Amino acid sequence: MEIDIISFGKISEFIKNQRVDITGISDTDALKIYLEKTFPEISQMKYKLALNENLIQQNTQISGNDLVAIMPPFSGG
Amino acid sequence: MEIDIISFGKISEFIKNQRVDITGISDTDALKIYLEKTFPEISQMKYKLALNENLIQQNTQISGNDLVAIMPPFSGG
Amino acid sequence: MSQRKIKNIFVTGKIDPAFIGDSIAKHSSKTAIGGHSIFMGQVRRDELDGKFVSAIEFTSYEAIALEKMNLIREEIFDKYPLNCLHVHHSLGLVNAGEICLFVFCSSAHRKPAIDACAEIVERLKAELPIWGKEIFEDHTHQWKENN
Amino acid sequence: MSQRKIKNIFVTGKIDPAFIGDSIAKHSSKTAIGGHSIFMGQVRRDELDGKFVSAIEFTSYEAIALEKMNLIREEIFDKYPLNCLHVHHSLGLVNAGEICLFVFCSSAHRKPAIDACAEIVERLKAELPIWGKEIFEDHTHQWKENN
Repeated sequence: MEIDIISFGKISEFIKNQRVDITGISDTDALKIYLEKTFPEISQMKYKLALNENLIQQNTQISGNDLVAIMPPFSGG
Repeated sequence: MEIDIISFGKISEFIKNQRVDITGISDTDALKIYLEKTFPEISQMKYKLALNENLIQQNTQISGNDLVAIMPPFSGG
Repeated sequence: MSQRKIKNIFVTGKIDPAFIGDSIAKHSSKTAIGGHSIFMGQVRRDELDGKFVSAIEFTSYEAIALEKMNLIREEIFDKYPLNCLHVHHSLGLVNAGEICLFVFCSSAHRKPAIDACAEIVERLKAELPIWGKEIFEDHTHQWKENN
Repeated sequence: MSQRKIKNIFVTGKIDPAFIGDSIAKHSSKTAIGGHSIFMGQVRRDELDGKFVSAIEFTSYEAIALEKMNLIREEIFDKYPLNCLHVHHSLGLVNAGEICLFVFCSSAHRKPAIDACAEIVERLKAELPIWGKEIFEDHTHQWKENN
């Protein structure tokens, strides 16, 4: 199963937008473990995920072709 | 002893600026009694006095030619 | 923060929105500022028994008002780390829909500017000898009361 | 207060003080308004190890930011008796001294406008996916962090 990953802010400097194969991963909790292993920088920082343009507040199912955004703490204003 | 009286806001509609003889009155507490007797409308309302451009917070001596202002509650802004 | 020169806060008639825009623009050279808080009072077309307020006519005991505002300014500068503070209040006629009060606070971070601005508005309304006479469309009037 | 149309809060580059003045002027026809509260964020020329910030470059996950801002707007209108609420935030480069955020609340009496404006600024900074990249004069950068 493949999904699209996009990233923002500081995280966009080391995780480029890309399509990744996450066969065997079915929810956002599992995806976080995968991401922190693949991109060790984010395990050192606070980040949030969005799934298909919705902020993830709790563990959520992922389907093929979903769009996952990886976001550092917000700093607007 | 004469002093000058000026008034502001609603009070200026019934107390015109004038010079008054207050012989026998030596402080602002006594002046208030005189003013409320002379201008009964102000005894029904809240008002403040200023003496020579200073707001009166406590009983204060009055001298001849002093300037007393009679002011209703403030409503700026 | 003593010995600041006493500033005149009074302007005749309404405060023009373009003046406010210009006032904001002038702060672009003050690059230590991170947040601006502004309060503006606008004359309401209030209704009383079917009559509408067309304007407020402001008068003041100016000598006392300016001295008091100067004191408030010094106390606010002592209390909050502000970069700038500007206060303008109308005298004379200000029509419904026009601006009669403009308070403008600036600081490096947002909280002092926001808190100082709100506090100045409260103190100014309570402590400055200024009176508003609400003029109705039929030329009758009533005296404004602050809450 | 549902089904308000989703508004675009984003503008490219700085927010012009003249635009703010014009925005204020447009409210003169809204004669039920008695108080306006404005907050503006301005880019600071902060120093880090002898280098100075020359600009902040803002980016956003716009789809989420606009939807979230719409939700905040609805909650604020439910909580406070506001007549008007306008929010503008910059994207792209904003130089030191320029304005990058403009929040404008209006109500019949001062308190709701003041409280709503402060609350919107807090929520916007905490909840909208927007990021600021502080660009130094030597073209190095660091990512802005909100406190």
